[in-house]
Amino acid sequence: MMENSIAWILLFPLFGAVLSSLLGMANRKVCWPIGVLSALGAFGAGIMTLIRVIDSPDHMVVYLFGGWTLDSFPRGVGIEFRADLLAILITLIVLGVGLCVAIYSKLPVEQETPEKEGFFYPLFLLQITGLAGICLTGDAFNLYVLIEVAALTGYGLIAMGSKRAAAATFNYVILGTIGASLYLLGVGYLYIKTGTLNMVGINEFIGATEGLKESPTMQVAFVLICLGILIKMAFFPLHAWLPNAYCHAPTATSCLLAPLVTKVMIYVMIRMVLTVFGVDFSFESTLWSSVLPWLVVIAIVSAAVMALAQREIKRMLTYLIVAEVGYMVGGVWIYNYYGMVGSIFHIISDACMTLCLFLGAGLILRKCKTTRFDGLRGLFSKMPLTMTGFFVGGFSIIGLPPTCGFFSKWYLITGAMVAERWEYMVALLFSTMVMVVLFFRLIERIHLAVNESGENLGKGHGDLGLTKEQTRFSEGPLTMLVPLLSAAAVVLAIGIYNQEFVDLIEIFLDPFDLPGEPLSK
Amino acid sequence: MSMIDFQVIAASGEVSLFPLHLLGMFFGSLGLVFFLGAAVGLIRFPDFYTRMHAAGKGDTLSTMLMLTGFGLVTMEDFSLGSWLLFVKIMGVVLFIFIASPTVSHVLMRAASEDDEMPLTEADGKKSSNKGKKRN
Amino acid sequence: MKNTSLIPVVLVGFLLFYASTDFPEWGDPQSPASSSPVSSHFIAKTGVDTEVPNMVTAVLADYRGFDTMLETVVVFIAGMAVLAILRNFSRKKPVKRGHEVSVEPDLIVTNTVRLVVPVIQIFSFYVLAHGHVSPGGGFQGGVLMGASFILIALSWDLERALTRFPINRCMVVAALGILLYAGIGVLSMALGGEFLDYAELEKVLPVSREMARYHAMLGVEIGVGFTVTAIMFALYANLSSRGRLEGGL
Amino acid sequence: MYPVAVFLLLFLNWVVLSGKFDAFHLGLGVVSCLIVTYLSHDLLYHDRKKGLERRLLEAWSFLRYLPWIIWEVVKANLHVFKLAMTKEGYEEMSPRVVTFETYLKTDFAKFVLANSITLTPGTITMLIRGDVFHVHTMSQFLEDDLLTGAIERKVAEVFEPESLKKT
Amino acid sequence: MGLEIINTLILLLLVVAALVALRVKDLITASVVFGVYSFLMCLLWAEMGAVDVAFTEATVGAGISTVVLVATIFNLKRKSSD
Amino acid sequence: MIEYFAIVMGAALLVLMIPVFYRIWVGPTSYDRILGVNVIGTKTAVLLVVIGTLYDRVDMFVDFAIAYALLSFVTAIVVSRYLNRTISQKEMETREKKAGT
Repeated sequence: MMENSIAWILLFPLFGAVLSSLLGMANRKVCWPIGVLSALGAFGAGIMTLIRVIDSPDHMVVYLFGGWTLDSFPRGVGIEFRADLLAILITLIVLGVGLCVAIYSKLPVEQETPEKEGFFYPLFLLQITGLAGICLTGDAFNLYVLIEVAALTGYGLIAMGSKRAAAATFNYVILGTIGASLYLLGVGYLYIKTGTLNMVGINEFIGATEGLKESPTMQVAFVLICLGILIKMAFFPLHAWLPNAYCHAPTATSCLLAPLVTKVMIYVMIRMVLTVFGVDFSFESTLWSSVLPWLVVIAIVSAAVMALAQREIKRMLTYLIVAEVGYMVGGVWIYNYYGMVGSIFHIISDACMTLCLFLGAGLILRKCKTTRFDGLRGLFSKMPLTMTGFFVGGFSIIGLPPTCGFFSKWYLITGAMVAERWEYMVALLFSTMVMVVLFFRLIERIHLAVNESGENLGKGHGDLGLTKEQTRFSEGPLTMLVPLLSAAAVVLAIGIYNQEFVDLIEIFLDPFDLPGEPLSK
Repeated sequence: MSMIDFQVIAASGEVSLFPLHLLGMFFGSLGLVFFLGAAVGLIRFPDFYTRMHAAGKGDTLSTMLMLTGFGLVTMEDFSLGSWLLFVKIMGVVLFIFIASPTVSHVLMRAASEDDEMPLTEADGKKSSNKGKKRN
Repeated sequence: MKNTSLIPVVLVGFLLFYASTDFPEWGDPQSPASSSPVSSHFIAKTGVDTEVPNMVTAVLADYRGFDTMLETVVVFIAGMAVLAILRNFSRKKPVKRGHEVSVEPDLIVTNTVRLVVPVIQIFSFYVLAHGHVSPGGGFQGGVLMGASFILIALSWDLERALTRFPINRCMVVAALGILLYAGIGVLSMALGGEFLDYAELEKVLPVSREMARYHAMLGVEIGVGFTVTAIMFALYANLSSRGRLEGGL
Repeated sequence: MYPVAVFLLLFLNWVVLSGKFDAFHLGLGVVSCLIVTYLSHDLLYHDRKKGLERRLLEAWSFLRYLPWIIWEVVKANLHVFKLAMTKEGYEEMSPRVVTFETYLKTDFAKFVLANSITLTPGTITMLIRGDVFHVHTMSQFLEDDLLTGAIERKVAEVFEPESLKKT
Repeated sequence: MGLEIINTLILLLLVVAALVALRVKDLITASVVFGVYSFLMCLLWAEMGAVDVAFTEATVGAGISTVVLVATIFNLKRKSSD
Repeated sequence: MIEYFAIVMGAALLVLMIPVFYRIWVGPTSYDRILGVNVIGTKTAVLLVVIGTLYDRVDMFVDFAIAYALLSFVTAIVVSRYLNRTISQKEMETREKKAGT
């Protein structure tokens, strides 16, 4: 069990999915327990793997499927999973979010997609399988397959919602397929030039072969892979699929997909840049690295402005995701040690705080039947716990200490200063201002007696101008509230223990030759 | 592919099956000729129904002949494996023999039930004129 | 507006052409893809490692068996997703739409299908079982098998095909296929190897390590075939009738 | 009895396809044939009233029928070739639909008749409604040829000899 | 040498098939012509020696893809009848 | 010599496909196009055997040909069934109109 813990991370949800589809036909009630149990099992296996990774001398656990061991066979004959610190941290985030949402999903699924638990939970669990696999795999083609697993389950999960969700999914299908195909083409070109699909093998080959860096095929492969991933992560001009898909999706779906999919794709980008192509190739021998930081600035600013224009919580949050994607991509491409640390840390913290916000939005939707701003008046006195959780996420996105969002943003801004990328820093600060406006506008609606046009309806002393019925205490059900509050707790905990996380990330980044050394050295 | 080639082959020990190969090539070429007929018919004929005749029939026989020809050509010796291969190719022929008339019928039926496709002789003549103009 | 979509197409096309200026010659034995240790290993050692003559099958089902398992899962997901989106559980009797007039089964078509379907089915089994020695394998066999059921649905009607292969049995078979594949992997894990390390199965099979791989690959292919068959038919049944499983095309 | 016949036929099919005669592959073949027989034995030999001898006889006379139909296919192609390549043939063309009623009773005989008509020169079966065949013909003389019922008699000799005796 | 001739011809026809599939207005016909594309693709795979891929393309292209496309288009017709 | 024969056959088949493609290109009806597609479908089976002869592995390639021969009529059946259904829809509509007036 111990030495196979990496395989079990994927096998628990896989078997859970098959079992819940089999047993779900006989009795729909067993689906939810199976889903929670297998998510829990996967989380346990993930923790076990983390312990093994930290204990191992080079902070790396390699698992070779099919027993094609490295000493008796050349590298890349079989498929290998490489759990280094970054991979296992992101995997744990995926599994944790999966567990949270699995618990949370019981009531929303019963309500929004009645009688379809037998389809929802298999797809849900396979989504976790795919995302966790993307984080762990050490094989470029296997990564593609796992991206397909994650994407297809995503299409299914989103389209299960309303009719508009199905229409939005169609856009997602088209764009997602284009993205995946571009990635696959890039991998094909890589294979032509290097003769292996193993990530480490590709990196070694690039390092050992002369003239490969100037090869047009390699350059195009790099550009295609980046383009594919950028489409998949909804980078600004290519983000068109995301807002509609996520805000029309069923609650449980958007809670699972919104925190994870884009972040995992940014992880893939970091993996490609650092592990596969290597720092030299990615940042120095392509035109790409000088174009992208400017695109990032445009992305952050326009996504923030578009978020400002929304009048609905879920929709506003989707645009915030697009802006956050801009942060992280920028952090990678300013080519700086702090930027990279900030980017990785921001993946972790952004997953947690987006989870918080979406879980909160789901609860609001359940109680108020709407997530439009004007329907939220006086919500704090009605469901204080939910709102506390929601605003912990909100403050973290703004970047208030001691939430985790503050620290990741701190590293990003430090990176921008050290690398003298002032335009990126200005964009970051601008978008922070926008988020302050957004969330304080929400606070105004929810805590104070202000209506949509900004007019004060209350008579002072906490009176909101609402009837007793409207403000009566009525919290959400426990299965939904507990995940939300624990997510909020995690946001705070990561913020408080930020140095431990940064230490782990620094251990991971140590072998890579990035400019701007850590202060501790 | 001159006569010299033939003599070389005849001298190189493949003599035993040479007539069979020749027969196979004859069949193949014959199939090609019939396919030519079908292709020309497919272009020249005035309306869909007559084209269906050309395609349906020319296609069946030419495919059968060509496959039979290749079945004979690929016979290397009279071992069991060769025979089985030949029988397999004849199986392809058989299935095309069953499927091709079915396809003809099915398309004819679909077209005949469509109001926009003229059927009778008088209509056919009219449509043939139209068809000529269109092409 | 319609032609603006040409811009990215032309751009990507230009990129691809630019990339191809640096390609190795077609079939060049010195190219990295041909001379790398990985492909050399596949070419030289497949027979030694697995006793399978068809290298492609060995690479698919053994060396990169994990990929194939996930591809099977992808097929399963496709079926699940289509069912999840289309399947309609409302008790209400659906309204027959204007153009869904039942068409008499055509005599010629039904008789042709009678003749051909058993042959397709036996051919699909042949393709599945001989994946080791000739091209083919679970996926192709499964598609052929699924096509045979689709043919029945096309020539008579969907109900008749569904009495032969009900939709619930479809999903059970599909899930069993994945269970079989992953089960073989877990079994080899339980016997002391890694996941999908078929060689460990020698402890339960009365054969050598190499032949254990050979037989496990057959089992794995059967699993793939199960899933693909069931999902192909389920896809057709749901798509053609909007998830109502009656009437339809 | 019929399932056994189907099984044997399928197994013959398997042997031809497989071409391997070791125990492992033959065993796989037996298993596959059993499964296919279970799945779709009712598709073959739809009409289960006929006895085994009758079936054998049918098979034998069908074999004798094959050369004739193949010769007809060749003639059909020559006909198409003539129509396509020569001017006279093109002008000779006068497509029309002919209707006639058949005395064949079983579905399978009708099926063979329809496909034979499709394969013979210049005619394609368009529609079968009950006993009535609608046939599309290319020219006048072919139509006459069809209505004399030569093909029908040939098919009846194979599948329904008793219907010939009556008339 | 010989294979190159066949290769070139198949590629040319492939382009033609793709263009026809784009040019055709009717969805049904487009999906059927897409079948031709798949046939030629299968030939191309076979010609380049990728036999397993060719087989997959053969079974999927001839058996499944057109059927699924047509079944979907059949249900797209809904708007015109309601 | 067999190789030459196979190459000539393959090339000739592909060249003769051009008229069929012409028919698919101009139509004029969708039936014509489907007809052309079907012709190409059966010829693909032959071409696979031709390529098999060139590689000297007919035993392998004939499997594909069998698959094509077995499945070649699926397309025609599904399309004609679709057309039948939509035609009867048209008929129904005209009948309804007649009944209405």
